[in-house]
Amino acid sequence: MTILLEMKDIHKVYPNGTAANRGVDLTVYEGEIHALVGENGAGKSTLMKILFGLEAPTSGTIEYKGKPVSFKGPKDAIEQGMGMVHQHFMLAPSLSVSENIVLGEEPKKGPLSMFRDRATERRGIVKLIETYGLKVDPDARVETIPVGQKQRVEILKVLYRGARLIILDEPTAVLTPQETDELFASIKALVGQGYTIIFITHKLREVMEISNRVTVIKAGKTIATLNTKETNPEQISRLMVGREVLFRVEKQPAEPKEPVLSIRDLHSVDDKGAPALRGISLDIRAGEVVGIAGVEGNGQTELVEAITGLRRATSGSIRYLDKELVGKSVANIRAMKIGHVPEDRQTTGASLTSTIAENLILDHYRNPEFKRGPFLNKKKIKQFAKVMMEIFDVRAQNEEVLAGSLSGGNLQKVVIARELSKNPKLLIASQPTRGVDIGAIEFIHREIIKRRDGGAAVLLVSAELSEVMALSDRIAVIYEGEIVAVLDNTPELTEENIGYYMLGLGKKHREKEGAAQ
Amino acid sequence: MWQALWTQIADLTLIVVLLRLMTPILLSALGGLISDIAGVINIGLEGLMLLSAFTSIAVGAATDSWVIGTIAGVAASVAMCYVMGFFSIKLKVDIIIAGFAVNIFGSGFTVFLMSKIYGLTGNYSPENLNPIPNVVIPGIQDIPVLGKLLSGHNLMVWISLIAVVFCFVLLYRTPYGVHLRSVGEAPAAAKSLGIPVGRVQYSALAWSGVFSGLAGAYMSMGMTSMFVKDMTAGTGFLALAVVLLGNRNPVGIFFGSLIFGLASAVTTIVQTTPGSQVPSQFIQMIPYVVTIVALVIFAVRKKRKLLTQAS
Amino acid sequence: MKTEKAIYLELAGIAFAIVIALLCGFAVILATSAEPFTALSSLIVDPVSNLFNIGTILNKAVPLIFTGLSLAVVFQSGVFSMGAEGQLYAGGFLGALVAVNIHGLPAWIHFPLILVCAMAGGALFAGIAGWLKAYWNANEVVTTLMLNFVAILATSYFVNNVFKDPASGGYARMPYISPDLLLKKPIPGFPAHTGFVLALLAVVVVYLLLYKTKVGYELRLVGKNSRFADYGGIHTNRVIISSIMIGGALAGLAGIVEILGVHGTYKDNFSAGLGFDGIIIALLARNHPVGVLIAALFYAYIQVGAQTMQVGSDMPREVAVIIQVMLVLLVSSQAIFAFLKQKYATRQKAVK
Amino acid sequence: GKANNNTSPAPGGSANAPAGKKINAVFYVNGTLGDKGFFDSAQRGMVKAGKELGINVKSVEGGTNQADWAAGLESLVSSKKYDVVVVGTSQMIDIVKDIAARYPDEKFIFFDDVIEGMPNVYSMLYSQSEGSFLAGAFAALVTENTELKAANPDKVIGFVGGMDIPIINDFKAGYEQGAHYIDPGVKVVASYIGDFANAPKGKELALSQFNTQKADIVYQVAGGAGLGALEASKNVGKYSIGVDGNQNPLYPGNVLTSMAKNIDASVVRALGLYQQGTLAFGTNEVLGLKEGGIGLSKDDLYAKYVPKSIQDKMTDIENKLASGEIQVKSILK
Ligand SMILES: Nc1ncnc2c1ncn2[C@@H]1O[C@H](COP(=O)(O)OP(=O)(O)OP(=O)(O)O)[C@@H](O)[C@H]1O
Ligand SMILES: Nc1ncnc2c1ncn2[C@@H]1O[C@H](COP(=O)(O)OP(=O)(O)OP(=O)(O)O)[C@@H](O)[C@H]1O
Ligand SMILES: [Mg+2]
Ligand SMILES: [Mg+2]
Repeated sequence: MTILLEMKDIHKVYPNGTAANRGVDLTVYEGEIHALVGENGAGKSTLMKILFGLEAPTSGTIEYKGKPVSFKGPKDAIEQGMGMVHQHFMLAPSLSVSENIVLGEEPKKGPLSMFRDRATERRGIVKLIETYGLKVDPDARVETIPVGQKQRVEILKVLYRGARLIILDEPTAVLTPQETDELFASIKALVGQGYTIIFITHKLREVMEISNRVTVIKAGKTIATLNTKETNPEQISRLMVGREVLFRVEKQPAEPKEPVLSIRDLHSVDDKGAPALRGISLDIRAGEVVGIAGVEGNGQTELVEAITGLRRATSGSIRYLDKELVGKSVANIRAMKIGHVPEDRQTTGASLTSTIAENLILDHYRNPEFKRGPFLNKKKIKQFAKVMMEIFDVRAQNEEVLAGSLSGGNLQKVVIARELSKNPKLLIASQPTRGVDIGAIEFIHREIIKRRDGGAAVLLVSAELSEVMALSDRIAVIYEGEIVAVLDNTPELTEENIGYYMLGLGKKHREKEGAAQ
Repeated sequence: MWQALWTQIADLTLIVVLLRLMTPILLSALGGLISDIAGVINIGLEGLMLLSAFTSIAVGAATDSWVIGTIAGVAASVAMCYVMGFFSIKLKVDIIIAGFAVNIFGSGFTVFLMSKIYGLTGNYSPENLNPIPNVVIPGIQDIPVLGKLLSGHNLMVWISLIAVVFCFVLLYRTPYGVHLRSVGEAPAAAKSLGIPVGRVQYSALAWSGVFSGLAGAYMSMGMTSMFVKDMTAGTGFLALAVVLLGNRNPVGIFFGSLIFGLASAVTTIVQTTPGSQVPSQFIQMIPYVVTIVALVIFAVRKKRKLLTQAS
Repeated sequence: MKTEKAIYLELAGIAFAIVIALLCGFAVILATSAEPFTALSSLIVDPVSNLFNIGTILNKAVPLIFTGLSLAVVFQSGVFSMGAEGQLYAGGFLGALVAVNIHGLPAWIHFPLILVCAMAGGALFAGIAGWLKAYWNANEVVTTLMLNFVAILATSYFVNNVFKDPASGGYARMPYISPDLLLKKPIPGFPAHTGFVLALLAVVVVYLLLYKTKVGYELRLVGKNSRFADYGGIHTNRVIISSIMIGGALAGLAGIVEILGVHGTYKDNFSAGLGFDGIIIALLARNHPVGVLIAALFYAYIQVGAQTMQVGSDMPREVAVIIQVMLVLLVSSQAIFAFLKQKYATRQKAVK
Repeated sequence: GKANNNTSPAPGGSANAPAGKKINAVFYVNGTLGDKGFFDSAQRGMVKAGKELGINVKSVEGGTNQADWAAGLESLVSSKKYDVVVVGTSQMIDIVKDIAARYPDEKFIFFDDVIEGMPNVYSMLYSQSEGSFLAGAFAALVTENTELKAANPDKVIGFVGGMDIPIINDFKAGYEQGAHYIDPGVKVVASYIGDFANAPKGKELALSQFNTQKADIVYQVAGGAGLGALEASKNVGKYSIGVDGNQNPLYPGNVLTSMAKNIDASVVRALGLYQQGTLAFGTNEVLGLKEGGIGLSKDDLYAKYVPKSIQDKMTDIENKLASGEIQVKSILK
């Protein structure tokens, strides 16, 4: 095995004083898939940004193909045959797919190569798409395509530039299992053609499935590099977190009581006015977790928004305890002890430029308890935030820290803390563990079960089928805006069973009958 | 009043006036557009125009050549943009503050130069200036309607119309245009692909300098043959409004300027028609009110279009 | 919220920027003046060398504080309004009308009534832009810029034709406001009027409003992340309209305080761009009320400096203005602060 | 003409120029220089006084923000560096009254309006309505003239004002009276630019008056913006009347005459009297045609381009104005 890349004793101190890397070593062989794992904030992305020339290391050396390199910017790295798919999308939304792919390396024509050669551009991209089987419409504007396709565009960008070493920073965080499978197939094909991959993920299952070797980083330092074949998820997680992590959610059988939420024949439309919900009926009872399974884009988002008042229902009813939710304002609904963990914590679930405390009091600032005369009661708020941070193990200096400077896992804990702090009778959790590390996942899962056992009704929406299966007592499968099946989560239930309904191949529905009563 | 309006529509005077009035707004709005697209919105258009208006006429009169004058004016305006870029991109001064600074500077510095060079402080009208010429098209000139429609306009009127096409091609048909758009919309993405974000933003500011430079030269050497202190009188801010009114694209901006120019032309006619009962202040409001109304109509239509597109 | 160190760092940054700005200004002065040291001292020292000039600085700062606050509030809610100028006219006009035309009220009722009417005038006028934005999706930059013209022209019409004092001669104004309604100059020999006290009060009120009340919390949240606010059940449209109207009320106060403190009555075209200066003040202050107070005082100081420099030396007005611009640019340079912070941070690390 | 006691030494105002010492005079501009008219004219007077009378002169521009003016002027006065302050315009009346009362030892020469009852203020008013009357009469004569080749049969004359405000409308009123004095059938078209800087707009308005209203001659009262109107007359080969100073040379043959306020001469005169110790502080003068405060600019260009018949008629009217036979009504006061 030849060494392709060697990073030695990398240190990085950000201008604000954060020491993100404090002596990381990383060795990557040619033609391998090298997984990089570590908790949120361990310094993985930072290390990769340094490699790619986006950040300058404070100290340390990088050898690439046997020669020491120091990149002044991504341009140098790209020239050396590196490509990086970033953790957050690096796409210009109003440009087309093909414009995004060729950005900076456009085919040119005309006098002085002044103009874009759109014909060549298009041909090249069509060929690229065919070669790697990454299907996406080259003429679509990026803002109009779903996340899975955006991820493909990111990979196409890298391939278009002829990269041989490809860095993938949490590429699967936003993908559905199907999309992940497709991505893995592409990655394997690439490796077969001699490409080298560095792969960052929080999902150890994926590490085991695809990587050759794995490097574990903790608090900015390399802990170990292991051959995947010779290790197991338990060992990796122990190295990452420093303790045992339970992968299975420990829970007792549910003891469901009266229905808390009864949805009947709910219809609604998406942002563009197309029908998104076509007659949803579903009951959720106190003390149970109902998971929604489905391929993304089948109405999950709209369903959650309709319940929480963010989207208008065109018809149907949503009864919560003895009240009708359809037609109520968001503020009214939030005041009824309904907790909502939204799917996108960065844009919807938190205000990144506000402090942790300001994020936490979203439901309480109207509350007389948090007021003193006409003013907000600073002391009370501070105290409240401190307690919440303590209970939910939010790791930050204090409650005045800006939410945006928290790692993904910690930010998610803030969101969960806020939504649970009102003791919800109904908890709606959308993608509650997307992009958070295994320690945090364990914590969040435990909280959800704790609420269920405390008598709350829980609606769980997740793209991770395994998460749905691990937490739910019943699983409702959504397909094209309809609930096509509601299944009891017995040990016999398999992913294949559910997948059958997710692809719209069959129907099995109980609440439909309930609706007819 | 209605009759006067009608005669002038009929004999095409309205169109001639409209073209004259919209040219500086159109040009500087295109400049504002490019800077806006690249995420460095230029509030300093007003100051740039003044700078160019003075430089171009001063150089134009000294060299007896409107070409050299115009080039000098544009050069001065572009140079100012680089200074503005230095402050906003390099020293990270808020782009809006930098823009206001350019406006204050443009107003003060032109007067300063005028007093140093000519010993004048209010206005400068050279004795023999060779202004930017009008384009008289020999064959067409004498054809009744077509003649007035196409012939006799100032060269800069044509340049401004060509500039619309130019900007369209620049933004949508050249690699550079894609870079501009990506830098404005997703600077991190552009940076990650090795596009020099800072340099692209400098160049976008420079383009806004080119166009407001042309607009300034037109004001002092085309519309008039003089420089009067603060003669732009808010044109730069109107241009900014037109950028947004035109939905941030060259064609939209063309129509935006057209609407504003038309409203101004009508205002001119109404204002010179004797016997109007409406107080002058309310007549002067027409272009501004029309702009707001147009904006609302556009916004509503855009929303409706979005909805109908989907279903 | 900020640590003491961070504040010192910020202050050091400001001092550093001012030093650089002065060096630049000095270079300009050296190049153009025959008496550079006199020019420099008349720019820097003269504004604070006597009570009269200090009072003038305070008086100039008063309307800037109000317009700066007005825009800080609006900017904090994520609305980029340029409309303080028009709102200032609308508010000042209505306030002055009430001051001039109502007679027989005791001053302690009349005076607050004037302020309230000025605030109402500014707020209602601003409400037009807010309404157009919230319900008609009309870009506020355009509408406020245009509405400025509308306000200036409309008030000009009314003061010239309807409410003109027959004795006002060539430039229209309303009749003078009764002296017991005007803002007093309480300290003999010191020209500052009590508007400064009102301005300080406004700083405190706006600070409390933004950072200590429910309204302020909602307003800032909408500005920082309107999707999050929507999700949290905040009526963003209502918040946007109210923030624009609060801004309008503050701009209206700027107008009426200027009238009651300086002009003595409503005069045609009295503002001369105070609303636009407010944009610079708010941005300099990073939209913080206390920052607005400091920025407005700084801005007034350099404006008076430009004037004293013109009086005390051979510098023309334009050069003074150019130096003024340099000061503003350098003081608002974020890069200088970042540079210092990084220096400081790396030194800390080296120490450890 | 209604000048009062302009020669006799003032009873109350002691005109005490410091003997032997050089006089320090300052001109406070409540605006900025460079209008090529009003303030510039006063500034010319200052410079001339500096040269001819040997006094120290300085000008300070207060800028266009009205709020600065009181403090700006007071800072000059309170510095005690200047023996006499020159300041003008009706916008400054109240400010000067206030400051003059509080600084009784300071002397003020005030131009372009009247200040009464202040023992340390001498003021001069130029009768702009009288001057504009002459301009109006002149314009009416031009539009009815048959010798001037560009004059058409329509009896229309134009007026381009900076803003629709009383001071400008006073010019307009005088202009209309003058025109109707010649022929009540003359139609006056008036338009306003909206400010005093937008020269292109001034030009556009004048062009429209020429082209579509068939005006032959336009009178501009719009500072810098009005220069656009003068240029328009050149572009279409018609006529115009300048204002404030002699603007005839700007476009010879098109700018036929100008309604000049002779502020420069009056400032020099006042400073000269002050130097001699004979300036009558506490009094005011109205400087009309007779006193040389205003008048049409009659230079070589006037002689060359204006038909003899019009010149004669104007002289006739000027005599009648001076004798009081013609009375012009001002809309101010
Ligand atoms: N631009 C920046 N400025 C300052 N600090 C930063 C910056 N980017 C990252 N950090 C800090 O550096 C540390 C490491 O961040 P990094 O992004 O490398 O983590 P990570 O391992 O990728 O985490 P995750 O799994 O959540 O993606 C964190 O504490 C983070 O707060
Ligand atoms: N300028 C910055 N200052 C301080 N912290 C920063 C800065 N930029 C990024 N960070 C922090 O660096 C860490 C890593 O950033 P990154 O962009 O990888 O997102 P993340 O929050 O880890 O994403 P995810 O939610 O997917 O886990 C985060 O904690 C982020 O908030
Ligand atoms: Mg990361
Ligand atoms: Mg992450």
